[in-house]
Amino acid sequence: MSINNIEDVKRVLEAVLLSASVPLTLGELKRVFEEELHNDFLRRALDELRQEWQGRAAELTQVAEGWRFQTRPEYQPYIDRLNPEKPAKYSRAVMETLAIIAYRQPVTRGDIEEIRGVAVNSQIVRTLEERGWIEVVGHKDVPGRPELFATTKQFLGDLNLRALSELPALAELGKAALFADSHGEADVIADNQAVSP
Amino acid sequence: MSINNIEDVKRVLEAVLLSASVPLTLGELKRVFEEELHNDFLRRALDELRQEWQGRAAELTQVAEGWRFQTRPEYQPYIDRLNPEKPAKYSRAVMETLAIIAYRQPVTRGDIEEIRGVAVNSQIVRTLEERGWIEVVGHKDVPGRPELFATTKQFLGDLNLRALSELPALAELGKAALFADSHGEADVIADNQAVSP
Amino acid sequence: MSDPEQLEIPTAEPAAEPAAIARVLGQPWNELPQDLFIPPDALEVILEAFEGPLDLLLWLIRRNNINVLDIPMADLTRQYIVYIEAMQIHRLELAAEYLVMAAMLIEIKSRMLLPRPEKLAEGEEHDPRAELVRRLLEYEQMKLAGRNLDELPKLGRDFEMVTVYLDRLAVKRLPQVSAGDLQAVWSDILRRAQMNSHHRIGRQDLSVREHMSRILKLLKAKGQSLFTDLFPEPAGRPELVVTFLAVLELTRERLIDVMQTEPFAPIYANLCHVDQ
Repeated sequence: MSINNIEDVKRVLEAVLLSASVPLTLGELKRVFEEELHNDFLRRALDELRQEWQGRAAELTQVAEGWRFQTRPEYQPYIDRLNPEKPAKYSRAVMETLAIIAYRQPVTRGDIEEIRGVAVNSQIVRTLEERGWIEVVGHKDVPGRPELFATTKQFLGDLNLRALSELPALAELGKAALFADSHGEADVIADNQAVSP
Repeated sequence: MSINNIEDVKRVLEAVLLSASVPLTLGELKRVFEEELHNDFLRRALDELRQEWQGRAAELTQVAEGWRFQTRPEYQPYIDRLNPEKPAKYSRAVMETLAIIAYRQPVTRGDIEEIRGVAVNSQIVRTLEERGWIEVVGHKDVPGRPELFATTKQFLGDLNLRALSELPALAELGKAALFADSHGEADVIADNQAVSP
Repeated sequence: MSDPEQLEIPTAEPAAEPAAIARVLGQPWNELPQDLFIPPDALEVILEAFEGPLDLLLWLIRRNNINVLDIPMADLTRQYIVYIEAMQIHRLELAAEYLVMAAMLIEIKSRMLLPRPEKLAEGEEHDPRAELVRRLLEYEQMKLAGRNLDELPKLGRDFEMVTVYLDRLAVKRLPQVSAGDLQAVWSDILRRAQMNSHHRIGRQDLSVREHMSRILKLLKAKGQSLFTDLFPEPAGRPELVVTFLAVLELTRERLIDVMQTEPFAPIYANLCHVDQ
């Protein structure tokens, strides 16, 4: 095939870019042709090619490393359904820490350690903070002034709760045999579901 | 995005197939949609999509492993200029071994040796296995229980074929180009009918 | 023969395209060449060019325009042995299969010299060459099939798979946690705590704790607050009670200070500061 018009150049660019696994620079794209093509001409061909792809499921984009085709973001949910990545899961340590903060807030790291029986890794706390689910709400007035952790509004929103009182255990705690022998002050608040923050 | 017409389905198929690194089966493509789509409807969408791509640098093809986009062969010289390392050319020994496995499968190493008249170098078998073109599909129930080799789906896909029946027909025994003028007493050979896989 | 024949050195592809058939030698060889001289390098090339004895035989047959179904065994055997001996003279490592084939050719040749046996039961004449011919033809068929396979377009050689970039990071996946997950984990913790009886996890009313957090956050933001501002607006009776309990609990835990300078003066709440 001899390259004598911009249509041919566009087809070659398309073939090369579609099969490349990394973005290609203008220099690399130039090397593909036997003829010496002007940068301006190549850029015009790339621009026309980009327009041709309007309305397709992928688009021609220019990134720092060069030109590449990429699928439009709106199709990602479909692509994801094909290769369902294992849903990321928090470790048991993270989940337990979160549960303790949610149910016992405000708590210090020491409180968490006492309940879990092991030291609290600071990575765990950072994970939950970065997720926006816990925050420091104060410092306990004891030596060392440890931070007091509590859950955030975002935590409630992400878990589809309107208030902490909607956490499932609240309703069932009282009935749990576990607490059959624990103190009876629970009845102080009869109707705590009505409480909203 | 809700899928309510064939145009939307085509765009989703395009996105999924363009981003996939392996061919996708109809079943896999179906899984991409939340809605349950009929095979016939999907096939029609794929067919329309294939036609839409006429005139582009890549084409939608169906091979043994499923559907995929691939560049049209006429653009290979340009792509090669970008990646100067060509895939290794296979020796005659490798290709003959592959042919025997493809047309006579399942075969043992002994079968191959018997046809080729020489010992089968294990490097040859390894080359074909590493390419993903042949695999062990069982063991022959004879002393030593030799491995039985067959070709893989990938072999068909890499050769742009949908099924073994699409392999080029075998030359008729004794009527091969080599002996174009030499047949006549064909009955000496009992088994001279054209063999197809 | 006055003209001693030279061994021909086949090209890399000895049995090449049909077009090359034109090179016919005419008469098959009748004698061993007298002054055979082939540079050892060339012999190696010969050896490497063939894929085995069947391949060498096929090449000889074709070069001499022999009818494969009526092979003159004496000629073919002689020519074959010329090559084998030449290679042995030059101490080239010869695959055992070449020697086995030589023995087989000689055997067929000698069987052909014997008087033909009676007709077989099927009425067909037994030809000692039949098995050799069958193998030659089958090998030839596969050899051609290999060549045809090589010519088929191949992924990576004649076309490429299309793979378009997919920005997986565009949508970051975060672990999902449900209220139920949390409940399960919490009951595990409680169960564990119950087994270790020295851990006694008392039941605290959650909404009290919730308000404790809320008040702490409020005070953290404002530093100090009117006691009355600690109560949410609007608030029902239960909520007022819970908030009051929260303030008491915070005070008991020395997390906040509640102060009133004189009776009926405004009550203020502020965070405890150890270093004050």
